[in-house]
Amino acid sequence: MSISVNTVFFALYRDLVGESTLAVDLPVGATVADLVEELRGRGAPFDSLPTDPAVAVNQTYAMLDERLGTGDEVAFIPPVAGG
Amino acid sequence: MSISVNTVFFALYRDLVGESTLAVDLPVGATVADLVEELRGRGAPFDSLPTDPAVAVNQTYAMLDERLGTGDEVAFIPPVAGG
Amino acid sequence: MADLSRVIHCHVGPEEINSTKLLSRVGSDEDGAAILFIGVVRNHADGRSVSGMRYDSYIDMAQRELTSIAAEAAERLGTDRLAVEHRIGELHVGEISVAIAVSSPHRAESFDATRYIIEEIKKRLPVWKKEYYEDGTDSWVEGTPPPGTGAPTGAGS
Amino acid sequence: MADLSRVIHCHVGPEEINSTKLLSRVGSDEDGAAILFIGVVRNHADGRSVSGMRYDSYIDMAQRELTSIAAEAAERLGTDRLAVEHRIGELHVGEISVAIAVSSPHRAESFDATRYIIEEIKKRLPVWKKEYYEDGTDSWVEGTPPPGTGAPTGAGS
Repeated sequence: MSISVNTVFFALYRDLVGESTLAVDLPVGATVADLVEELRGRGAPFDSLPTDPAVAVNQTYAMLDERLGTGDEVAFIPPVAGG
Repeated sequence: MSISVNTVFFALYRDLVGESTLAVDLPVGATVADLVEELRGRGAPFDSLPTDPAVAVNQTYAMLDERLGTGDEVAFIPPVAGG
Repeated sequence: MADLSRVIHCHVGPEEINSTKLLSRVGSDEDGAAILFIGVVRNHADGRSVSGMRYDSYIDMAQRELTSIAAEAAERLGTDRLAVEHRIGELHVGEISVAIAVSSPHRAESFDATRYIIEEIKKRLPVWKKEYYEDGTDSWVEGTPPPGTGAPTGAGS
Repeated sequence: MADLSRVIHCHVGPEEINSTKLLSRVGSDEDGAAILFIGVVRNHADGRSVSGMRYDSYIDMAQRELTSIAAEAAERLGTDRLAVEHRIGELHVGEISVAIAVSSPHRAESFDATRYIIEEIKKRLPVWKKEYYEDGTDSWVEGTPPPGTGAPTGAGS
Protein backbone atom coordinates (compact mmCIF):
# COMPACT_ATOMS: atom_id res chain seq x y z
CA MET A 1 0.00 0.00 0.00
CA SER A 2 1.30 3.43 -0.88
CA ILE A 3 0.20 7.02 -1.31
CA SER A 4 1.07 9.53 -3.98
CA VAL A 5 1.74 13.22 -3.23
CA ASN A 6 2.42 16.14 -5.53
CA THR A 7 5.56 18.04 -4.58
CA VAL A 8 6.10 21.61 -5.76
CA PHE A 9 9.36 23.55 -5.78
CA PHE A 10 9.72 27.32 -5.84
CA ALA A 11 12.40 29.89 -6.54
CA LEU A 12 15.79 28.74 -5.26
CA TYR A 13 14.56 25.18 -4.68
CA ARG A 14 13.22 24.99 -8.22
CA ASP A 15 16.62 26.10 -9.47
CA LEU A 16 18.33 23.48 -7.28
CA VAL A 17 16.23 20.48 -8.32
CA GLY A 18 15.55 21.59 -11.89
CA GLU A 19 11.82 20.79 -11.60
CA SER A 20 8.65 22.69 -10.70
CA THR A 21 6.58 19.67 -9.71
CA LEU A 22 7.15 15.99 -9.08
CA ALA A 23 4.80 13.15 -8.11
CA VAL A 24 6.25 11.01 -5.32
CA ASP A 25 5.03 7.64 -4.01
CA LEU A 26 5.40 7.04 -0.27
CA PRO A 27 4.35 4.32 2.17
CA VAL A 28 1.04 4.79 3.95
CA GLY A 29 1.58 6.83 7.12
CA ALA A 30 4.50 8.77 5.68
CA THR A 31 5.18 12.26 7.07
CA VAL A 32 6.68 15.37 5.51
CA ALA A 33 10.02 14.32 7.00
CA ASP A 34 9.76 10.94 5.24
CA LEU A 35 9.13 12.75 1.95
CA VAL A 36 12.20 14.92 2.46
CA GLU A 37 14.30 11.83 3.28
CA GLU A 38 12.98 9.94 0.26
CA LEU A 39 13.85 12.84 -2.05
CA ARG A 40 17.28 13.53 -0.57
CA GLY A 41 18.02 9.77 -0.76
CA ARG A 42 17.74 9.99 -4.53
CA GLY A 43 21.06 11.83 -4.62
CA ALA A 44 21.85 14.80 -6.90
CA PRO A 45 20.18 17.16 -7.43
CA PHE A 46 17.70 16.38 -4.64
CA ASP A 47 20.35 16.05 -1.94
CA SER A 48 20.93 19.79 -2.27
CA LEU A 49 17.56 20.38 -0.55
CA PRO A 50 17.87 21.15 3.17
CA THR A 51 17.13 18.39 5.70
CA ASP A 52 14.55 20.61 7.42
CA PRO A 53 12.94 22.80 4.77
CA ALA A 54 9.87 24.91 5.41
CA VAL A 55 6.93 23.20 3.74
CA ALA A 56 3.28 23.86 3.10
CA VAL A 57 0.79 21.03 2.81
CA ASN A 58 -2.24 22.01 0.72
CA GLN A 59 -1.21 25.67 0.96
CA THR A 60 -0.83 25.84 4.73
CA TYR A 61 2.51 25.86 6.54
CA ALA A 62 3.10 22.46 8.10
CA MET A 63 5.51 20.78 10.51
CA LEU A 64 7.88 18.04 9.41
CA ASP A 65 5.90 15.45 11.38
CA GLU A 66 2.62 16.15 9.58
CA ARG A 67 1.19 13.00 8.03
CA LEU A 68 0.56 12.96 4.27
CA GLY A 69 -2.25 11.42 2.23
CA THR A 70 -2.81 10.70 -1.44
CA GLY A 71 -3.32 13.85 -3.50
CA ASP A 72 -1.71 16.19 -0.99
CA GLU A 73 0.18 19.12 -2.48
CA VAL A 74 3.48 19.50 -0.63
CA ALA A 75 5.34 22.72 -1.43
CA PHE A 76 8.98 23.30 -0.54
CA ILE A 77 9.15 26.91 0.59
CA PRO A 78 12.54 28.62 0.44
CA PRO A 79 13.08 31.47 2.92
CA VAL A 80 10.49 34.09 1.87
CA ALA A 81 11.31 37.57 0.57
CA GLY A 82 8.11 39.42 -0.20
CA GLY A 83 7.38 43.08 0.30
CA MET B 1 12.65 103.54 32.58
CA SER B 2 10.30 100.94 31.13
CA ILE B 3 9.88 98.62 28.18
CA SER B 4 6.83 97.90 26.06
CA VAL B 5 5.95 94.41 24.82
CA ASN B 6 3.20 93.18 22.53
CA THR B 7 1.16 90.39 24.04
CA VAL B 8 -0.88 88.07 21.85
CA PHE B 9 -3.67 85.73 22.93
CA PHE B 10 -4.90 82.68 21.05
CA ALA B 11 -7.89 80.36 21.10
CA LEU B 12 -9.12 79.73 24.65
CA TYR B 13 -6.99 82.55 26.07
CA ARG B 14 -8.38 84.98 23.51
CA ASP B 15 -11.88 83.95 24.57
CA LEU B 16 -10.93 84.40 28.25
CA VAL B 17 -9.40 87.87 27.99
CA GLY B 18 -11.59 89.12 25.14
CA GLU B 19 -8.60 90.52 23.25
CA SER B 20 -6.25 89.31 20.52
CA THR B 21 -3.41 91.67 21.28
CA LEU B 22 -2.44 94.10 24.00
CA ALA B 23 0.57 96.40 24.49
CA VAL B 24 1.96 96.20 28.02
CA ASP B 25 4.54 98.44 29.71
CA LEU B 26 6.94 96.74 32.14
CA PRO B 27 9.98 97.80 34.17
CA VAL B 28 13.38 97.26 32.55
CA GLY B 29 14.59 93.76 33.36
CA ALA B 30 11.11 92.30 33.54
CA THR B 31 10.68 88.60 32.75
CA VAL B 32 7.82 86.63 31.27
CA ALA B 33 6.73 85.80 34.83
CA ASP B 34 6.58 89.52 35.65
CA LEU B 35 4.37 90.08 32.61
CA VAL B 36 2.02 87.30 33.72
CA GLU B 37 1.87 88.77 37.24
CA GLU B 38 1.26 92.28 35.90
CA LEU B 39 -1.63 91.06 33.72
CA ARG B 40 -3.21 88.85 36.37
CA GLY B 41 -2.93 91.72 38.83
CA ARG B 42 -5.32 93.73 36.68
CA GLY B 43 -8.15 91.48 37.82
CA ALA B 44 -10.95 90.23 35.60
CA PRO B 45 -10.75 89.04 32.91
CA PHE B 46 -6.94 88.73 33.06
CA ASP B 47 -6.91 86.83 36.34
CA SER B 48 -8.46 83.91 34.51
CA LEU B 49 -5.11 83.32 32.77
CA PRO B 50 -3.03 80.58 34.40
CA THR B 51 -0.13 81.54 36.68
CA ASP B 52 2.28 79.46 34.59
CA PRO B 53 1.06 79.59 30.98
CA ALA B 54 3.12 78.33 28.07
CA VAL B 55 4.48 81.33 26.22
CA ALA B 56 6.44 82.06 23.09
CA VAL B 57 8.69 85.09 22.83
CA ASN B 58 9.17 86.21 19.24
CA GLN B 59 7.68 82.92 18.02
CA THR B 60 9.91 80.61 20.04
CA TYR B 61 8.79 78.77 23.17
CA ALA B 62 10.27 80.47 26.23
CA MET B 63 10.64 79.83 29.94
CA LEU B 64 8.94 82.03 32.52
CA ASP B 65 12.28 83.47 33.61
CA GLU B 66 13.17 84.74 30.13
CA ARG B 67 13.92 88.46 30.14
CA LEU B 68 11.87 90.72 27.90
CA GLY B 69 12.84 93.78 25.84
CA THR B 70 10.97 96.54 24.07
CA GLY B 71 9.15 95.30 20.97
CA ASP B 72 9.12 91.65 21.98
CA GLU B 73 6.06 89.68 20.88
CA VAL B 74 4.88 87.55 23.78
CA ALA B 75 2.25 84.96 22.85
CA PHE B 76 0.16 83.12 25.42
CA ILE B 77 -0.10 79.56 24.09
CA PRO B 78 -3.01 77.46 25.35
CA PRO B 79 -2.45 73.70 25.37
CA VAL B 80 -1.99 72.83 21.67
CA ALA B 81 -4.28 70.59 19.67
CA GLY B 82 -2.99 70.34 16.11
CA GLY B 83 -3.04 67.34 13.84
CA MET C 1 20.45 72.23 15.70
CA ALA C 2 18.75 70.54 12.79
CA ASP C 3 19.59 71.74 9.29
CA LEU C 4 16.46 73.43 7.95
CA SER C 5 17.71 73.52 4.39
CA ARG C 6 17.25 69.75 4.00
CA VAL C 7 13.48 69.84 4.26
CA ILE C 8 11.77 69.46 0.91
CA HIS C 9 8.35 70.80 1.71
CA CYS C 10 6.59 72.13 4.78
CA HIS C 11 3.46 74.30 4.91
CA VAL C 12 0.80 75.60 7.29
CA GLY C 13 -2.14 77.34 5.62
CA PRO C 14 -5.82 77.35 4.66
CA GLU C 15 -5.36 75.56 1.32
CA GLU C 16 -6.98 72.18 0.76
CA ILE C 17 -4.44 69.36 1.15
CA ASN C 18 -3.81 67.10 -1.84
CA SER C 19 -2.30 64.01 -0.25
CA THR C 20 -1.51 62.25 -3.54
CA LYS C 21 0.49 65.26 -4.66
CA LEU C 22 2.24 65.36 -1.29
CA LEU C 23 3.29 61.72 -1.63
CA SER C 24 4.63 62.43 -5.11
CA ARG C 25 6.99 65.02 -3.59
CA VAL C 26 9.00 62.30 -1.89
CA GLY C 27 10.55 59.09 -3.20
CA SER C 28 13.70 58.46 -5.19
CA ASP C 29 15.26 55.53 -7.00
CA GLU C 30 17.23 54.89 -3.81
CA ASP C 31 14.10 54.41 -1.71
CA GLY C 32 12.40 51.09 -1.06
CA ALA C 33 9.63 52.42 1.19
CA ALA C 34 7.29 55.40 1.42
CA ILE C 35 4.55 56.32 3.87
CA LEU C 36 1.68 58.75 3.65
CA PHE C 37 -0.11 59.62 6.87
CA ILE C 38 -3.28 61.69 6.87
CA GLY C 39 -5.26 63.16 9.72
CA VAL C 40 -8.94 63.67 8.95
CA VAL C 41 -11.83 65.43 10.69
CA ARG C 42 -13.98 62.65 12.12
CA ASN C 43 -17.67 62.71 12.94
CA HIS C 44 -17.39 61.98 16.65
CA ALA C 45 -15.39 62.95 19.72
CA ASP C 46 -15.82 61.68 23.27
CA GLY C 47 -19.15 60.17 22.31
CA ARG C 48 -20.55 63.37 20.78
CA SER C 49 -21.52 63.86 17.12
CA VAL C 50 -19.22 66.35 15.41
CA SER C 51 -20.32 68.34 12.36
CA GLY C 52 -17.09 70.21 11.68
CA MET C 53 -13.94 71.72 13.08
CA ARG C 54 -12.17 75.06 13.08
CA TYR C 55 -8.37 75.09 13.25
CA ASP C 56 -6.83 78.29 14.59
CA SER C 57 -3.09 78.86 14.63
CA TYR C 58 -0.30 81.24 15.48
CA ILE C 59 0.51 80.86 11.84
CA ASP C 60 4.01 82.31 11.51
CA MET C 61 5.21 80.43 14.57
CA ALA C 62 3.40 77.28 13.43
CA GLN C 63 5.21 77.43 10.09
CA ARG C 64 8.55 77.82 11.90
CA GLU C 65 7.79 75.07 14.40
CA LEU C 66 6.63 72.67 11.69
CA THR C 67 9.80 73.38 9.75
CA SER C 68 11.87 72.55 12.85
CA ILE C 69 9.95 69.33 13.41
CA ALA C 70 10.43 68.32 9.78
CA ALA C 71 14.15 69.11 9.98
CA GLU C 72 14.53 67.00 13.11
CA ALA C 73 12.69 64.16 11.39
CA ALA C 74 14.94 64.46 8.34
CA GLU C 75 17.93 64.10 10.62
CA ARG C 76 16.48 60.90 12.11
CA LEU C 77 15.53 59.71 8.63
CA GLY C 78 18.96 60.36 7.20
CA THR C 79 17.49 61.85 4.01
CA ASP C 80 15.57 65.01 3.09
CA ARG C 81 12.72 63.16 1.44
CA LEU C 82 9.76 64.27 3.48
CA ALA C 83 6.86 66.64 3.05
CA VAL C 84 4.28 67.85 5.53
CA GLU C 85 1.26 70.16 5.40
CA HIS C 86 -1.13 71.32 8.12
CA ARG C 87 -4.37 72.99 7.18
CA ILE C 88 -6.09 75.72 9.17
CA GLY C 89 -9.56 77.26 9.00
CA GLU C 90 -13.01 75.65 8.81
CA LEU C 91 -12.99 71.95 7.88
CA HIS C 92 -15.85 69.54 7.26
CA VAL C 93 -15.99 65.92 8.40
CA GLY C 94 -13.77 63.83 6.10
CA GLU C 95 -11.46 66.69 5.13
CA ILE C 96 -7.71 66.33 5.65
CA SER C 97 -6.23 68.48 8.42
CA VAL C 98 -2.66 67.18 8.25
CA ALA C 99 -0.65 65.08 5.81
CA ILE C 100 2.86 63.70 6.09
CA ALA C 101 4.80 61.94 3.33
CA VAL C 102 8.17 60.28 3.89
CA SER C 103 10.39 57.95 1.90
CA SER C 104 13.63 56.13 2.70
CA PRO C 105 15.78 53.22 1.51
CA HIS C 106 14.34 50.94 4.23
CA ARG C 107 10.91 50.95 5.88
CA ALA C 108 11.90 51.34 9.54
CA GLU C 109 13.20 54.87 9.02
CA SER C 110 10.04 55.98 7.21
CA PHE C 111 7.80 54.63 9.96
CA ASP C 112 9.96 56.28 12.60
CA ALA C 113 10.07 59.69 10.88
CA THR C 114 6.34 59.73 10.12
CA ARG C 115 5.46 58.87 13.69
CA TYR C 116 7.93 61.42 15.03
CA ILE C 117 6.40 64.21 12.94
CA ILE C 118 2.79 63.56 13.95
CA GLU C 119 3.65 63.11 17.65
CA GLU C 120 5.67 66.35 17.71
CA ILE C 121 2.89 68.21 15.89
CA LYS C 122 0.51 67.13 18.65
CA LYS C 123 2.94 68.30 21.33
CA ARG C 124 4.37 71.50 19.90
CA LEU C 125 2.54 73.01 16.95
CA PRO C 126 0.71 76.21 18.01
CA VAL C 127 -2.61 75.11 16.56
CA TRP C 128 -5.95 74.84 18.33
CA LYS C 129 -9.19 73.30 17.26
CA LYS C 130 -12.78 74.06 18.05
CA GLU C 131 -15.29 71.27 17.58
CA TYR C 132 -18.78 72.04 16.32
CA TYR C 133 -21.35 69.53 17.48
CA GLU C 134 -24.51 68.35 15.78
CA ASP C 135 -26.52 69.87 18.64
CA GLY C 136 -25.32 73.39 17.71
CA THR C 137 -22.83 73.83 20.54
CA ASP C 138 -19.06 74.01 20.21
CA SER C 139 -15.94 73.78 22.36
CA TRP C 140 -12.17 73.99 22.20
CA VAL C 141 -10.53 70.58 22.08
CA GLU C 142 -8.53 69.91 25.21
CA GLY C 143 -4.88 70.15 24.23
CA THR C 144 -1.39 69.31 25.39
CA PRO C 145 0.85 71.84 27.20
CA PRO C 146 3.93 72.35 25.00
CA PRO C 147 7.05 70.82 26.63
CA GLY C 148 9.72 72.94 28.29
CA THR C 149 7.52 76.00 28.77
CA GLY C 150 5.63 77.46 31.69
CA ALA C 151 8.31 76.15 34.03
CA PRO C 152 8.69 77.62 37.52
CA THR C 153 10.92 80.66 37.75
CA GLY C 154 12.92 79.74 40.83
CA ALA C 155 13.73 77.22 43.52
CA GLY C 156 10.91 78.42 45.78
CA SER C 157 8.09 78.05 43.31
CA MET D 1 -8.99 32.32 14.25
CA ALA D 2 -9.37 35.70 12.60
CA ASP D 3 -12.60 36.46 10.78
CA LEU D 4 -11.74 36.63 7.07
CA SER D 5 -15.05 38.22 6.10
CA ARG D 6 -14.03 41.54 7.68
CA VAL D 7 -11.26 42.27 5.21
CA ILE D 8 -12.21 44.83 2.60
CA HIS D 9 -9.61 44.18 -0.05
CA CYS D 10 -6.65 41.86 -0.40
CA HIS D 11 -4.91 40.82 -3.63
CA VAL D 12 -1.75 39.12 -4.95
CA GLY D 13 -1.27 39.38 -8.70
CA PRO D 14 0.68 40.80 -11.64
CA GLU D 15 -1.44 43.96 -12.02
CA GLU D 16 0.16 47.37 -11.53
CA ILE D 17 -0.67 48.78 -8.08
CA ASN D 18 -2.57 52.08 -7.92
CA SER D 19 -1.79 53.29 -4.41
CA THR D 20 -4.11 56.31 -4.54
CA LYS D 21 -7.01 54.03 -5.42
CA LEU D 22 -6.00 51.65 -2.63
CA LEU D 23 -6.07 54.49 -0.10
CA SER D 24 -9.52 55.51 -1.33
CA ARG D 25 -10.80 52.03 -0.41
CA VAL D 26 -10.38 52.79 3.29
CA GLY D 27 -11.55 55.69 5.44
CA SER D 28 -14.95 56.50 6.90
CA ASP D 29 -16.53 59.45 8.66
CA GLU D 30 -15.62 57.73 11.92
CA ASP D 31 -11.91 57.73 11.13
CA GLY D 32 -9.45 60.44 12.14
CA ALA D 33 -6.34 58.81 10.68
CA ALA D 34 -5.29 56.89 7.59
CA ILE D 35 -1.95 55.48 6.47
CA LEU D 36 -0.70 54.36 3.09
CA PHE D 37 2.51 52.33 3.03
CA ILE D 38 4.21 51.46 -0.25
CA GLY D 39 7.16 49.21 -0.95
CA VAL D 40 9.09 50.13 -4.07
CA VAL D 41 11.86 48.48 -6.11
CA ARG D 42 15.01 50.44 -5.31
CA ASN D 43 18.12 50.83 -7.40
CA HIS D 44 20.59 49.32 -4.97
CA ALA D 45 21.03 46.36 -2.62
CA ASP D 46 24.02 45.54 -0.45
CA GLY D 47 26.08 48.09 -2.34
CA ARG D 48 25.23 46.71 -5.80
CA SER D 49 23.35 48.58 -8.53
CA VAL D 50 19.98 46.97 -9.22
CA SER D 51 18.22 47.34 -12.58
CA GLY D 52 15.04 45.43 -11.76
CA MET D 53 13.40 42.66 -9.80
CA ARG D 54 11.34 39.57 -10.46
CA TYR D 55 8.78 38.52 -7.84
CA ASP D 56 7.80 34.83 -7.91
CA SER D 57 5.07 33.44 -5.69
CA TYR D 58 3.11 30.39 -4.73
CA ILE D 59 0.19 32.48 -5.78
CA ASP D 60 -2.84 30.66 -4.39
CA MET D 61 -1.17 30.17 -1.03
CA ALA D 62 0.11 33.77 -1.07
CA GLN D 63 -3.44 35.03 -1.59
CA ARG D 64 -4.66 32.90 1.33
CA GLU D 65 -1.79 33.90 3.58
CA LEU D 66 -2.18 37.60 2.77
CA THR D 67 -5.88 37.32 3.54
CA SER D 68 -5.04 35.77 6.92
CA ILE D 69 -2.53 38.51 7.69
CA ALA D 70 -5.05 41.19 6.75
CA ALA D 71 -7.72 39.54 8.92
CA GLU D 72 -5.35 39.41 11.90
CA ALA D 73 -4.52 43.07 11.35
CA ALA D 74 -8.22 43.95 11.18
CA GLU D 75 -8.70 42.23 14.52
CA ARG D 76 -5.89 44.34 16.03
CA LEU D 77 -7.26 47.43 14.32
CA GLY D 78 -10.78 46.87 15.55
CA THR D 79 -12.26 47.80 12.15
CA ASP D 80 -12.31 46.26 8.67
CA ARG D 81 -10.96 49.35 6.98
CA LEU D 82 -7.77 48.06 5.40
CA ALA D 83 -6.65 47.13 1.94
CA VAL D 84 -3.48 45.42 0.77
CA GLU D 85 -2.01 44.39 -2.57
CA HIS D 86 1.20 42.56 -3.47
CA ARG D 87 2.42 42.55 -7.03
CA ILE D 88 4.30 39.69 -8.70
CA GLY D 89 6.23 39.42 -11.95
CA GLU D 90 8.90 41.66 -13.47
CA LEU D 91 9.19 45.12 -11.88
CA HIS D 92 11.37 48.09 -12.77
CA VAL D 93 13.11 50.37 -10.32
CA GLY D 94 10.53 52.75 -8.82
CA GLU D 95 7.56 50.44 -9.32
CA ILE D 96 5.37 49.52 -6.36
CA SER D 97 5.67 45.92 -5.16
CA VAL D 98 3.37 46.17 -2.15
CA ALA D 99 0.85 48.70 -0.86
CA ILE D 100 -1.09 48.78 2.40
CA ALA D 101 -3.87 51.22 3.28
CA VAL D 102 -5.44 51.41 6.73
CA SER D 103 -7.76 53.82 8.52
CA SER D 104 -9.03 54.05 12.09
CA PRO D 105 -10.62 56.49 14.51
CA HIS D 106 -7.22 57.17 16.16
CA ARG D 107 -3.73 57.09 14.67
CA ALA D 108 -2.06 54.52 16.94
CA GLU D 109 -4.19 51.67 15.63
CA SER D 110 -3.47 52.56 12.00
CA PHE D 111 0.29 52.67 12.61
CA ASP D 112 0.14 49.36 14.46
CA ALA D 113 -1.94 47.57 11.82
CA THR D 114 0.15 48.87 8.91
CA ARG D 115 3.37 47.81 10.58
CA TYR D 116 1.91 44.42 11.49
CA ILE D 117 0.91 43.71 7.89
CA ILE D 118 4.27 44.58 6.34
CA GLU D 119 6.25 42.69 8.99
CA GLU D 120 4.09 39.57 8.61
CA ILE D 121 4.35 39.77 4.81
CA LYS D 122 8.13 39.70 5.17
CA LYS D 123 7.94 36.69 7.50
CA ARG D 124 5.18 34.56 5.98
CA LEU D 125 4.12 35.44 2.46
CA PRO D 126 5.34 32.75 0.00
CA VAL D 127 6.94 35.25 -2.34
CA TRP D 128 10.54 35.31 -3.55
CA LYS D 129 12.46 37.93 -5.41
CA LYS D 130 15.34 37.78 -7.84
CA GLU D 131 17.46 40.89 -8.22
CA TYR D 132 18.87 41.82 -11.60
CA TYR D 133 22.07 43.81 -11.35
CA GLU D 134 23.43 46.46 -13.68
CA ASP D 135 26.39 44.18 -14.45
CA GLY D 136 24.06 41.61 -16.04
CA THR D 137 24.11 39.08 -13.20
CA ASP D 138 21.20 38.17 -10.96
CA SER D 139 20.49 36.41 -7.66
CA TRP D 140 17.69 35.39 -5.33
CA VAL D 141 17.31 37.77 -2.43
CA GLU D 142 18.15 36.09 0.85
CA GLY D 143 14.89 35.55 2.68
CA THR D 144 13.44 34.70 6.06
CA PRO D 145 12.46 31.15 7.06
CA PRO D 146 8.71 31.17 7.77
CA PRO D 147 8.03 30.72 11.49
CA GLY D 148 6.76 27.46 12.93
CA THR D 149 7.84 25.29 10.01
CA GLY D 150 10.75 22.96 9.36
CA ALA D 151 10.78 21.97 13.03
CA PRO D 152 12.51 18.79 14.15
CA THR D 153 10.36 15.65 14.01
CA GLY D 154 11.28 14.12 17.34
CA ALA D 155 13.27 14.29 20.53
CA GLY D 156 16.34 12.73 18.94
CA SER D 157 16.73 15.16 16.07
